[in-house]
Amino acid sequence: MAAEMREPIESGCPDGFQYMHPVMRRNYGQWLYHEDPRPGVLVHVARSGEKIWTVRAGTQRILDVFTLRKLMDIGDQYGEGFVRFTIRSNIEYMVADGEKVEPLVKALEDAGFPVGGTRNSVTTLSHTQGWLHCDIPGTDASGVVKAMMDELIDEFKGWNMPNRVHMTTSCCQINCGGQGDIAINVQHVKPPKINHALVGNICERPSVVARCPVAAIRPAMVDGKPSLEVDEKKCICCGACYPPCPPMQINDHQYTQLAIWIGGNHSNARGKPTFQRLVAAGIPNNPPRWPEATAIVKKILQCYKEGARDWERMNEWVERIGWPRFFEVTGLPFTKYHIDNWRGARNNLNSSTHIRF
Amino acid sequence: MAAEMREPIESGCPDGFQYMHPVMRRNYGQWLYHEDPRPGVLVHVARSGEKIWTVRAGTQRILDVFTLRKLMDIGDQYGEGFVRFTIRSNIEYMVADGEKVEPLVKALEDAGFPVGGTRNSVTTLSHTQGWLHCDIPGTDASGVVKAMMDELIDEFKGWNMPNRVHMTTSCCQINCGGQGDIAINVQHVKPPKINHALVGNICERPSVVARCPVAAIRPAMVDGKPSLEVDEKKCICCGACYPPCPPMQINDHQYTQLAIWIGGNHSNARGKPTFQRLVAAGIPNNPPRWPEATAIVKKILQCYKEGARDWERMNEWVERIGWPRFFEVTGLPFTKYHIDNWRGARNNLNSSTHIRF
Amino acid sequence: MATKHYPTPMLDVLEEGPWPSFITGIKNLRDNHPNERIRNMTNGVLGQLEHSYETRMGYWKGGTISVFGYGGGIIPRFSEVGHMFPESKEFHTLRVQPPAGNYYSTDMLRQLADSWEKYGSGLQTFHGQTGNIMFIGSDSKNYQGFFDEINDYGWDLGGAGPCVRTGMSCVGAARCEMSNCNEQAIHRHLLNNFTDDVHRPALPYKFKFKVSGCPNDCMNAIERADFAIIGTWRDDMKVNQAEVKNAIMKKAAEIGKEGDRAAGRQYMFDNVISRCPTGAIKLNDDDTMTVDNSNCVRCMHCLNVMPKALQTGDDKGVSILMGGKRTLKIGDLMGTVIIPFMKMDTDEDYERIKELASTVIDYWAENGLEHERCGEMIERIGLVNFLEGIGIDPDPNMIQQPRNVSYVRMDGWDEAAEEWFNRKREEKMAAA
Amino acid sequence: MATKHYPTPMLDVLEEGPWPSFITGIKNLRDNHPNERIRNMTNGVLGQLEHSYETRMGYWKGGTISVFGYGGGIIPRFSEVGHMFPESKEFHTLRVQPPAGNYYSTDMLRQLADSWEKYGSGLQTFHGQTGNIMFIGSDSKNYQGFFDEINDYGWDLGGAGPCVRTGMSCVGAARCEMSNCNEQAIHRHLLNNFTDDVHRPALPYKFKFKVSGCPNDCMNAIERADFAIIGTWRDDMKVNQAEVKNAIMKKAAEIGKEGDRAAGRQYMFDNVISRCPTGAIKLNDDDTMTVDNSNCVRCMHCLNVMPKALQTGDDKGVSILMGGKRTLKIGDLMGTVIIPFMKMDTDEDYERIKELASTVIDYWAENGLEHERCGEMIERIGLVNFLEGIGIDPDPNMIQQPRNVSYVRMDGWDEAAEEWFNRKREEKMAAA
Ligand code: SRM
Ligand code: SRM
Ligand code: SRM
Ligand code: SRM
Ligand code: SF4
Ligand code: SF4
Ligand code: SF4
Ligand code: SF4
Ligand code: SF4
Ligand code: SF4
Ligand code: SF4
Ligand code: SF4
Repeated sequence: MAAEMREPIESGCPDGFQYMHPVMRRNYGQWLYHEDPRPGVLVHVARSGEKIWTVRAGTQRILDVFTLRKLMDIGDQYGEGFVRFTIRSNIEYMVADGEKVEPLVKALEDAGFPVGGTRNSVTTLSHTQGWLHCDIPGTDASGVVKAMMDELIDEFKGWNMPNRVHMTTSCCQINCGGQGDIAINVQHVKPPKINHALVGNICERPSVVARCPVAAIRPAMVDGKPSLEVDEKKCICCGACYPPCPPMQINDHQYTQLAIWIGGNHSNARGKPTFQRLVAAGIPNNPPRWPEATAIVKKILQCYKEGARDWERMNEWVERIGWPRFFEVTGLPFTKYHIDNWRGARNNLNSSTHIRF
Repeated sequence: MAAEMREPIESGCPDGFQYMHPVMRRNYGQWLYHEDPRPGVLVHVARSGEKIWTVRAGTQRILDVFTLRKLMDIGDQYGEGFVRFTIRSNIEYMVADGEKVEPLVKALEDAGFPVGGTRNSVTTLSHTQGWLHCDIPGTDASGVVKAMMDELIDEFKGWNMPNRVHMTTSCCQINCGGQGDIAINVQHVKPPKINHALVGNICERPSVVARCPVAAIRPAMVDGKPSLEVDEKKCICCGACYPPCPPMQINDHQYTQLAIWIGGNHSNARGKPTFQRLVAAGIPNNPPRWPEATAIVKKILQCYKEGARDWERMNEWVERIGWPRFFEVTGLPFTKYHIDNWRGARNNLNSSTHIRF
Repeated sequence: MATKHYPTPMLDVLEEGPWPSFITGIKNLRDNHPNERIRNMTNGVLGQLEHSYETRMGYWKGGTISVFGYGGGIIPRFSEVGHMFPESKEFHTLRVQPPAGNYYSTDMLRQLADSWEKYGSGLQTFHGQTGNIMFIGSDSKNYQGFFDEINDYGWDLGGAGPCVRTGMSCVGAARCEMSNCNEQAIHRHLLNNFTDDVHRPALPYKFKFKVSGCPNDCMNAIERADFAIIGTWRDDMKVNQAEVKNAIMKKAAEIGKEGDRAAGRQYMFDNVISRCPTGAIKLNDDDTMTVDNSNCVRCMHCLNVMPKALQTGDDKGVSILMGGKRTLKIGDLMGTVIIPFMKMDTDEDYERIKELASTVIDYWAENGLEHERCGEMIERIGLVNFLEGIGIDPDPNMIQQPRNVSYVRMDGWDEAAEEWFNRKREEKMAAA
Repeated sequence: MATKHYPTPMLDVLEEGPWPSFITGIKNLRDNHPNERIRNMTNGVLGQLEHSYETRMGYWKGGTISVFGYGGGIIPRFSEVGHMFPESKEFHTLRVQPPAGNYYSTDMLRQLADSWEKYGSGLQTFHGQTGNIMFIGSDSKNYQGFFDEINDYGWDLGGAGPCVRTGMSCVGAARCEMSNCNEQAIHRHLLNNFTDDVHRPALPYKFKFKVSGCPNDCMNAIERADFAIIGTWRDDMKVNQAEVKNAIMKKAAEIGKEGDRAAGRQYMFDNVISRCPTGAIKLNDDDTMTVDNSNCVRCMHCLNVMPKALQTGDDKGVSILMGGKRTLKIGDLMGTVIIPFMKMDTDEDYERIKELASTVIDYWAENGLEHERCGEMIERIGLVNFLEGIGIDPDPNMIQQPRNVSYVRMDGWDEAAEEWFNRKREEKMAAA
């Protein structure tokens, strides 16, 4: 077999120019401004006066070849044969002919691909592999996203929010999903259950020990075999030991739960980038539609929509009204778990008399 | 001798009311507003309509009985027999008769006590014991203050600053002095020199080991005697080991230096309280007048005066113009030592593209 | 093997609702794809997924697999319940690098789909969170064939494992007026300088490059990249005063106050002027706008709100931040400014950024612990040691504020101060 | 012993310049005081101080000394160069508690000076950084006599060593319109509840109370006290609209624009309205001011600038922050809000604050390590454990923001949520 093998061509990252719409190629780096004719549609105007229209539509990210071809058919029939995908797996069609926009929008909507996700909408949740593929997932991120976007589709298609809303979900506490205005993430609440029979054979014990953020793991002999032991008082149930050592099963149908975080903001617009912060936990990991998580997300979005000023991202809104009021308006409980106790926790404590009454 | 001893009367903190001006006693908690007729003078108006004038003057803090009596004589002759000392060791005379203010001011000035220190002035530096009394001082805080106030007296007597300037100095890295808009503090730059002959007799070794913030001290046998050893690579020269173990001499005529910190702000006005931050170090500890330190302080004050807007405290000014510009306008060097490496250092790093060009 | 369909009552619920359903798509393959291999594989994977939904547990485990000549680029998956769903007991994902900026012609996507159909499950993702095209669902028999085929027409694997990972760059110069650099060129220069490190994992851990053309950072680079390149500019922003006036009236109209100049101005005050983080903009009485460019921190806000009236400057370049990452081990980290500004015009500029990246990776490869990200290393050894390691001078733009604890050894102060003054002198001379 | 004066060339330089000179004062004692003991002692201390100035080193060492019945309150000093300056080889400082608020009659200060002259060096300080009157320079023969004498007429020692330290309170209600509480009463209630802990050091380390009547925090309490009490108010601030108008015109005059209303308004915008940290104030077109009291964080700024126009509310009380301290061991700490609001009117209120302080000190005495401040302990064990230890419920006002790292064990979430809802329900019922 090795004989038939050929050395790979290490071509690396392909050049995008070859697949780029000619108008974009011609005006590369020469764009002057853009306008937003309607949700899901952008028009960029170049210094040369040329224009390019973009139509953005939501997809299910995990595309089957039929769906992919359907999207290409639309691109050929209603567009000009050039597409791209955004960082949130939305598809974008670029056309130089403005007349094509409306038919293209219609074709997409008719085929079940909602057009929207631009400007102050709730754009598609970004997500991760989940039960479909990953080896450590606590939930199915694709499923969570489908369930939530079903309920948020009008927010995707409209411009009802004070500013862009970038949501995300991750299927374990490693968090391959980004930070987000709202993030729905896994939170384990019990230490791993160890299958001692397997540890010795499968896991490189020193690596596993080193992986624990709180040094809760120590090598131990169990039933005469080399294994590992967890100090359950110290363990923060993060699951970091599980990938290097699958016998340390962290997932559980009950104790793997969801938590909701808000206010992650990667942009430098106005304030500096901020991390997301915990707002709700103890949420059941409840497939196939995760109604409890969805309800909280919708409540937060509604309060944000009502309370925030134009251009305030989620974090800016809460910082203006104060966290106590956030818990008041959303009706979410404030608990001791909200109070930081990780390294540098003191930066998250109130060391002032700035208090709203 | 013990026979003659009597048990102390544990009266604790005396009641201030007995020494308080009757107008203040009568209007206690009933003050409506105040005005500032001139630098160093306040007039507070009570709801009852009564008024109390305050005249504030600088003192040398370490008072001899002659000076104290001189101050009391002025209080009796020009005032109404009631005084207080501020947290910065300024003396305040309270009078109900506004006519008395000008003669009182004059009497104080004539006797060599500058009147001022209110509102947007540079008020007296607060300071600590120094060589006059402490067992661990690296400098003489009283001397530093005298030397600097000599040069800043016009700023004490005037209202030339954008907002109050609260300066402070401490005579060792323990920092009994407060944080300040500008703080002139000791900074040691070499590890302690250990007098091994004495350690075993004088110092409780485990306590000393525990006192080191970076765990640089370990028990050791030196010349057959129990002593201590310092890992000089780890040692940050803080001097924390010196009070519990005087044979670990940290002070040095050359390597005990001064550093200048700015932007400590204890008030909650506008922003939350802030810590002071390092701006200059390597400054010789140069009695009797510390000209190098004074020059830097004056330069900083001058830049602040020119650059800040009304009501901006030192920290607010720098935060508005940015730290790079602070170093530019003051001409102070920026070095690797300004970059935090203590716990939680990441909070002091720039994790944004907010950069001024 | 019987083509009996595994029941999927829970998954079926995910076919309801208006959002496009990945379940519908997979079922479509199972039910309608001409290729039996695909029908079977998707049937199996649906069965296993349903099982996951029912038990709330995952059932894949890893392994080691790679194409001939490479060490990484594939995420191997073997089923732990292969006895129950034998059709998909192997279900590997190939990570394929997208073109910089994610541009595709419909033709090329069809071609990729055709190839994938021959060898894989027919499922793919545009894109994974690191930006790869993920071809999900191949087995040991087929992955090499698929790779060889697409490799022939220009596609290569991305990273997986402790290696340089696939990069990302925003749409940028191709379509966006905010762009300050050639994102795609930077992306490709960097990535293709490290193909060996992409394909043969031998670093302490993963290392990611992301390029955003402006501080809006549409690639989340600061938080999610070890090496974030963000376009910016040094000179004054451009103000088109006529468009400022138009924007005021246009806004008035938008908020239902057609023709009401005062209302438009009020909106600008409340939403632009007072939102500038450094108070650097003024709206004058005559509806012109003045920018204090020396205090503008290039946050982008005013340009975002008024894209027609305001444009970035001409003296463009990039800022580079290092050490961003997500949660594992010590909690999320943002990158830290290491290069406040760097021109990105000439070939030498591109050489310089590649050298910088090599220096950083080399230093980290030598000093990072196993499974320690670059940012964690910086956190452990301190920024100053990192700077010294990579030969970069300290700069006040790297910090939010100077240290506030006196616990530091400062015996090299005089030399450090001297260096600063020398550098400033040289800069002055260079500028003159 | 010859009364030859030690030469003081360096110190003499500190007699120059316009600021009052402590050197001149000490020399005056040396040269002109009728009491030979004082002349000698001050001569010796000047000699030693000059020696320090010349060598840049200090020459005092500590020891153990206290008055009969107490364990602390004196800082003993023995000279390491006593052979060179025998006149001041003992030079102890007595720390004496000032009246709350630092009020004195001239008579009382004369009386203290008279007593001190009999026993000590004639040098004293109003006050030390913790607020004590420091009588500097006594010897073993004399300190007890001095203490007995002033103790007879109402003065007591303050703290030194691991004990409750002398407290501080601002001028507050006695003269300041910003005051929201009876600072002196709080100060005395707390301190005099712990006289035993002041006088007999037996705690892990020092513990300080400081009281500021408003968030201007003139006592630096948040940063320098283990237990900081800061006056505040819960209801609306009071706006005297007529005085708002006056303030505008007055400001115009002050900035040289007499009668120019627009200039006065502009100043108010730039210096008051736009400086409010939460944007809670509005200056209306008719020169009235509107305050969004629900968003006002009681920062004091607008009240500071316009003391005639704005006053604090009527529903006054205090916020309590714990754990402030300066540098040693882990770097400076600010206190953390533990009690967002507490009324401070009735005897029960005062009992409550004393109980709280006792609970905190007891918990810390049991759980603090040797030489560990309360704030360091909180840092070490985490705020939540501290709260549980002292029986206080978590409250969102205690935090700047919720946690941003998922590394926490949350298995008690449901109970914690339930507690919150119950508490809210009870609060509602109590309010109804
Ligand atoms: C297409 C895309 C880049 C790409 O190469 O894929 C993109 C494109 C644009 N972004 Fe973005 N952003 C894109 C992801 C992001 C992300 C990252 C993400 O979604 O995970 C961020 C970062 C930050 C975060 O924390 O969410 C991002 C933060 C911004 C901002 C800053 C918003 C703010 O105020 O904080 C702007 C400015 C604005 O809104 O005017 C912006 C603006 C824009 C503009 C208007 C720039 C322009 O003038 O063309 C582009 C049109 C967008 C629109 O949706 O209205 N883009 N933008 C991404 C579309 C994602 C999607 O499908 O929804
Ligand atoms: C596929 C993908 C999620 C997705 O569905 O999009 C993914 C999937 C996995 N990630 Fe990830 N990560 C993916 C993007 C990310 C990102 C996002 C990014 O790159 O912007 C992050 C956060 C950014 C960062 O790098 O920190 C991310 C942070 C991690 C981490 C934690 C890294 C850390 O230092 O905190 C791990 C754990 C590890 O490597 O040990 C991890 C590990 C994994 C592994 C390999 C789990 C494992 O250890 O076995 C997952 C394989 C899943 C699978 O079966 O395919 N993944 N991972 C993304 C890669 C697709 C692609 O190549 O395009
Ligand atoms: C007398 C004194 C309190 C005492 O009991 O001793 C005091 C008294 C007043 N302070 Fe203070 N402050 C006094 C020390 C402080 C301190 C602490 C210090 O000096 O170490 C601070 C804290 C913070 C810090 O970080 O410096 C302090 C921060 C303030 C502020 C906040 C200023 C700001 O904008 O940040 C105000 C408000 C103002 O300036 O209008 C204020 C305002 C006042 C007012 C105007 C309050 C009033 O209406 O009466 C008082 C008259 C002061 C004046 O100087 O104009 N006081 N004030 C202290 C005089 C010290 C001195 O001799 O100079
Ligand atoms: C006298 C005084 C300085 C002054 O000239 O004003 C002073 C002097 C000393 N302080 Fe202090 N501290 C004085 C106020 C402070 C303050 C300010 C305050 O209370 O607001 C602080 C900072 C606030 C705080 O409590 O953190 C302070 C923080 C320290 C520390 C470090 C505490 C820490 O946890 O960081 C030490 C070291 C120790 O106790 O081991 C210390 C230790 C000392 C010792 C006892 C040095 C020693 O260990 O031998 C000094 C005795 C000097 C002497 O010979 O009289 N002193 N010390 C102040 C007390 C006078 C008074 O009672 O009124
Ligand atoms: S978030 Fe966790 S479970 Fe999900 S893809 Fe990443 S590593 Fe796998
Ligand atoms: S779950 Fe996390 S904290 Fe617990 S043992 Fe594993 S790695 Fe350590
Ligand atoms: S700062 Fe240091 S040297 Fe000065 S009084 Fe305090 S403990 Fe003594
Ligand atoms: S000087 Fe500080 S760091 Fe050095 S040994 Fe002493 S306590 Fe430790
Ligand atoms: S990062 Fe900036 S340049 Fe790139 S797409 Fe976003 S807005 Fe445009
Ligand atoms: S880009 Fe940001 S910082 Fe610069 S002027 Fe505009 S709003 Fe202000
Ligand atoms: S803290 Fe407040 S109440 Fe006390 S003196 Fe200062 S301004 Fe007045
Ligand atoms: S007190 Fe401070 S927060 Fe409150 S309205 Fe005035 S300025 Fe704003």
